[in-house]
Amino acid sequence: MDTFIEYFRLFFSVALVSNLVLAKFLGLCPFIGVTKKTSSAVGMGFAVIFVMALASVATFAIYKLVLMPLGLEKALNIVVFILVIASLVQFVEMVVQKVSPPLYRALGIYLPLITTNCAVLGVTQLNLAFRDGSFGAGLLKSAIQGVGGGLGFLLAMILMSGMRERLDTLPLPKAMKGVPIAFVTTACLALAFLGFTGMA
Amino acid sequence: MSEAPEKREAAPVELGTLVVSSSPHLRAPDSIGQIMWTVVLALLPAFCAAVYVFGIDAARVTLLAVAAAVATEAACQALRRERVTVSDGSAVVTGVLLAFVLPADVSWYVPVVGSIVAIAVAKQAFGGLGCNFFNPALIGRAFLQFAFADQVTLAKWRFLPAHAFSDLLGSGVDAVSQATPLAVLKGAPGPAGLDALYRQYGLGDLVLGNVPGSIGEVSAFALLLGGLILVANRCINWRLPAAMIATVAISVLLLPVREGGAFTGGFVSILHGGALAQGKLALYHLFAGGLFLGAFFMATDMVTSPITARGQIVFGVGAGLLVALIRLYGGYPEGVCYAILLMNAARPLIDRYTRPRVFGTKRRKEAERA
Amino acid sequence: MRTFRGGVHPHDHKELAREAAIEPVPLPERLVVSMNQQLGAPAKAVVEPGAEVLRGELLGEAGGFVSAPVHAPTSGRVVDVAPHPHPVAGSAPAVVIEPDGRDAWAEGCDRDSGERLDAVEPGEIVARIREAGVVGMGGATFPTHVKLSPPKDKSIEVVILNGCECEPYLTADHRLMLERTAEVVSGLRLLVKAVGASRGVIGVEANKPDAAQALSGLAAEFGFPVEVLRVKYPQGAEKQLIKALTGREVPSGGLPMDVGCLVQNVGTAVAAHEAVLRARPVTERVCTVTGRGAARPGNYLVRVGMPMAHLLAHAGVRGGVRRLVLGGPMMGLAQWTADVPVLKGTSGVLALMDAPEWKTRACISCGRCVEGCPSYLVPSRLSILAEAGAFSEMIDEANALDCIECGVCTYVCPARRPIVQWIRQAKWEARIRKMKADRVRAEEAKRAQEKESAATA
Amino acid sequence: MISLAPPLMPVLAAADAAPSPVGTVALSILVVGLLGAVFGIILFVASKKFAVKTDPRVEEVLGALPGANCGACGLAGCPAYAEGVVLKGLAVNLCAPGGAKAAKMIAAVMGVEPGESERRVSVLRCRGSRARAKERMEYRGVADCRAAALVLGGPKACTYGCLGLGTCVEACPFGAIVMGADGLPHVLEARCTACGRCVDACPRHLYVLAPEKRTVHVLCSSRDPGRATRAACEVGCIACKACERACKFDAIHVVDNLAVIDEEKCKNCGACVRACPQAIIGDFRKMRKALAASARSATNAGGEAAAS
Repeated sequence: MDTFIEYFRLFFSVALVSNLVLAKFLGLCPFIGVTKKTSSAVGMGFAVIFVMALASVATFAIYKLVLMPLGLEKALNIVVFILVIASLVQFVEMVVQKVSPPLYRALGIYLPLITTNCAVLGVTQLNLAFRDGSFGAGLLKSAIQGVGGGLGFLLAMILMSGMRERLDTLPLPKAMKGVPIAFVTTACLALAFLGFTGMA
Repeated sequence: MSEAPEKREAAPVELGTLVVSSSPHLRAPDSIGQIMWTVVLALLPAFCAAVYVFGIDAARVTLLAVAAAVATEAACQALRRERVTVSDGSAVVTGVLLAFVLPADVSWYVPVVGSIVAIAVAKQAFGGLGCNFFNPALIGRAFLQFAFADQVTLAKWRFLPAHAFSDLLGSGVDAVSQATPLAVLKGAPGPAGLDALYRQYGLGDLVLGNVPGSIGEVSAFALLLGGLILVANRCINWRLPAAMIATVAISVLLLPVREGGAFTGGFVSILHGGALAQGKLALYHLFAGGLFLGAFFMATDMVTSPITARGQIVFGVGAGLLVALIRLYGGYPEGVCYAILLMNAARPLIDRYTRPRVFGTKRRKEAERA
Repeated sequence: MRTFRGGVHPHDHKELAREAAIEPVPLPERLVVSMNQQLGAPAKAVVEPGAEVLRGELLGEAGGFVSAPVHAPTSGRVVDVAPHPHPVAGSAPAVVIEPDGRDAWAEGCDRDSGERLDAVEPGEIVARIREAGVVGMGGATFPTHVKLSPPKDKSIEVVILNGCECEPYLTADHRLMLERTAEVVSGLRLLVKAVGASRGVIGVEANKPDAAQALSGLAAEFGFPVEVLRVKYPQGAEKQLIKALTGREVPSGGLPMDVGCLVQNVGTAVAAHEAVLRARPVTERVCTVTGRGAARPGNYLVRVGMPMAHLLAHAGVRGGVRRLVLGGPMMGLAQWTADVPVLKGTSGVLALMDAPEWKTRACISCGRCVEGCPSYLVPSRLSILAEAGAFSEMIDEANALDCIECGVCTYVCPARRPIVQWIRQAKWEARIRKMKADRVRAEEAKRAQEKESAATA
Repeated sequence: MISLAPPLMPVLAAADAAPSPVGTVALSILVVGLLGAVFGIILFVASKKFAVKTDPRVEEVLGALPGANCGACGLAGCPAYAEGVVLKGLAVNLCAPGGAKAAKMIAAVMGVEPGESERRVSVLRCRGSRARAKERMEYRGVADCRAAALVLGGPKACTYGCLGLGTCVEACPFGAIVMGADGLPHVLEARCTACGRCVDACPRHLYVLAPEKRTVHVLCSSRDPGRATRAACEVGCIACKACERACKFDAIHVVDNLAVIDEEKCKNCGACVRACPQAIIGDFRKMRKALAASARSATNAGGEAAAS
């Protein structure tokens, strides 16, 4: 029971309390870039969940099984992690292009952007907190953190896209049109997410 | 009817240039200004109660907030070279609501900064009234929570206890500082701590407002009165506050909390025969804190709440659930502000998925079945 | 009390003209009989200037199946056949008659033959209604014989007589039901017989208890119930009336006959009675002239083609009028001139002394339009899309085509947004878009054909 | 604990034996290289398995287009036209905004001849400014020509003329139409790309796309008889036929109460311009300067109006 609660808290925490976008301000590029339409925001969100979960597991395994035994964890973790994430994104891009061309068109240049999506790298770095435990537990926690972080990202994307579809129809002040108002909205959303502070 | 009417010359009609517009050629008497000023009127009972409880301080903070809100709105509209529409009362409503979620003894600049953020960032940046996603007053409040936490989240809140009622404005009466009911509950969330709490503030105190808290939230009775004024004048729909308040009650009734490593309260207590105490706790949660203020005056803000009846219920249930979650499990004693802001963010999506069925068509499910 | 969901009850101002008994208006110097009296194709004039005509004589023949003939409203001389200002179309061909003052009926018309209703066959009823040029007298002016001739696969079970008169100000139907009760019921019997319906119902709004009372006695003799409906606009809108009385919903884009219903205005019933049993084509109607600009508001029996200025003068309309509205205030058409003639569908004229400026503001999503929309649309969203110029989305995603343009949303809007006008624009844009798409498709087909022929050659 | 270390044991041992910076660097290079190779192989296999055929020329054509998505080509936006050119073999010179330059570039990509494309500009065939054309009603409602046209044909007494509510100004994706202080829109020819948006937007069909070198146009569209036109507007064609008489080339005729120029025969001589008593036949060579000046003042006036 307690382990279950611990996992749940981990998941809840990374998804809501320390939401990657709205509390840690990671991954703002796709957050601002791909939230103009809900359909592409959802697609992007799921792509990120997928990449984030895989990357979490893969990087944690490589970290624990290759880098740590070799004593290279300090020197190479970011380089190797980026390598892993970049390869994964390439892979996902190919799959999406084959399986769903409309989604591929909608995500456009943003799919490759997951490569440099600091949210993904951020989660893989957060996972290093589990390095001292057992490999199995750490891998599970990394996976949970990856999925949770991705879901939190997806939630933020969906909420934001709902608002941005309406933004297009508003009589905005000239200076606020486009990205500025998107950031103001993000700030307001981040304020709202403060409500989760201290939960779990 | 077939009798031949005789031919007759009628005096010609002299018509000037006529005004032509598309039908309908009538408009209902209600305007935006009328609605907003009705809201201000409905906030008056709570304001009176506030002055009663906190003395002249409450009026000071409220006036500051209103003045700053109106000035900011006028300045923004002047900068945008638009028609200045502060006379419609919407900035006044924002100012009053912002003051109502602040303690009575904050420094002068707190309501002023809050109002400026509320109007300039949360409202005018989006294009003014009707265009904002988030309730401006609540954004102001959340910003202040972030910026001036020491002033806004006090451990002890000042108020004039009931025995000082003889002196209305509080001069010569010593105000006392105490923790708010919800802050006490935060320390002991289960039903066990309830008895001690009841000794400190009874339900009657909560209803009348004889408790510490923020300016506008203390008197549940005055807020209910204001809510009834709004419902009677069709400024709000009763569904949303009803759904929100009911959801908080049910959630508090059923959700267990963790105390000392074990679950207690909620359905756990009810299963163990503590139904009565749990009921009392739920009731207490309704009247304590800003639930009534939020449910009647903030969640129902037309601009930031769903437009369809079904959407309003979804919004109310969601906000109620979030209030209960934050109060029971979160880091803050009160969650109304954040709960409503979070639902504000979901509003466009709620609107999209609760569109009514068009006359003469079938719902998708029915259409599939058919 | 029966009703539909949505709607609103504006202050109805019916007290201005409610008590005024129907009063004939003297003939004017000239009558301008428009050939465009109905929805569908305009009539084709069959007389030349100089011709002498008698009342009831044919002036224009129907321009197609969905059309209706037009008859001379009085005896006199045709002085002109030319385009003339038209209250709906802007301009339309019209036959101008100078009355000779005899007001003599043409031969065969206006015979009270004492022919019994039972003796007329259904087909004969429809034929006589068609020849008499009967159209929807409530204002829609849809040719009645078309409604009475459903395709073979559709059967009409209920005939609903619309005596709601839910538009504010108007009282013409109210007076008609009170003063010509027998003709209303007789007309309903004819309509029921014409389509072989099993039932007939009369729907009357609760603010006309005297009319309901007067009708119910006579209607009960023939087994027609008189249903008293809640006072709410648009209670008299076809689809909403059907919903209130039968619980059936006319499908989106469909017609009342799709749910076995036929709705006719009480005025149309009277016209049908006159046409079938008295051989009198439509040459006159009852029209309410009201509003603060009219010194003698009332319900006037007017000839089709009577210039509006003449009618207004008779009703005591003097200077200072700012708005002139044909029909009710919710769906009527504002006019820029009184130089337009009375049509078969002119149910009322409002002379309003005020012209408030409604300043449009941003939607505050109060939801009153959603609550009031009888078509269950989200007018707020439609208006926001229109402001952003997204007319295609209005049609494709927000069901603008289901709007009946009743005006409730615009009436209740506290932000004074011209929602209905935007929706009309969207519908118009949709028509243009369709025309363009059709043109492109035709061109593509042509190109493909050319290619093919080139290849074979 | 499972470990990938065994294959690397010798290296590991070497590293352990000599924990020098050089060893660490070598090890790092080895590890990154190996991982890179593994991922490279995976991606190679995936690229074979999930290969999608795309025509790179679509992107190239798209790059040559202006990206305004104006729809002048008759397709929904630039990407659709690019696909159309490459996959369906549409003509390469359909992009009006891109003009000859875009046509040339696309032709180069596709390896075909660019074809003829003459620069055209949009012309408003009405001079009924607020001061010159009467209004018959006080219109109140949506400030949009198309919406106003639906209310009994709009406020102007002339039912053929410009409504002056600026729907064309809104529609122009290139900012080439500005509303003048006189209540008439003006085309800034330098910016006009002849995309045709204004032609579609105007409910009165007052715009026509004409070759830039054509300088003589009939700037009225009223088909009302002369007397009615004169009653409604100071600058309407009254069908007097003075232009017909003045033309030496038989290039202008009054058809249906309106002068119409036969483009084949017209030599832009300007005889009709001088003959027209209503001054509705315009010579653009002379008018251009005045138009540009009026447009400039209009933009300024607009700014001031917004400021006040």
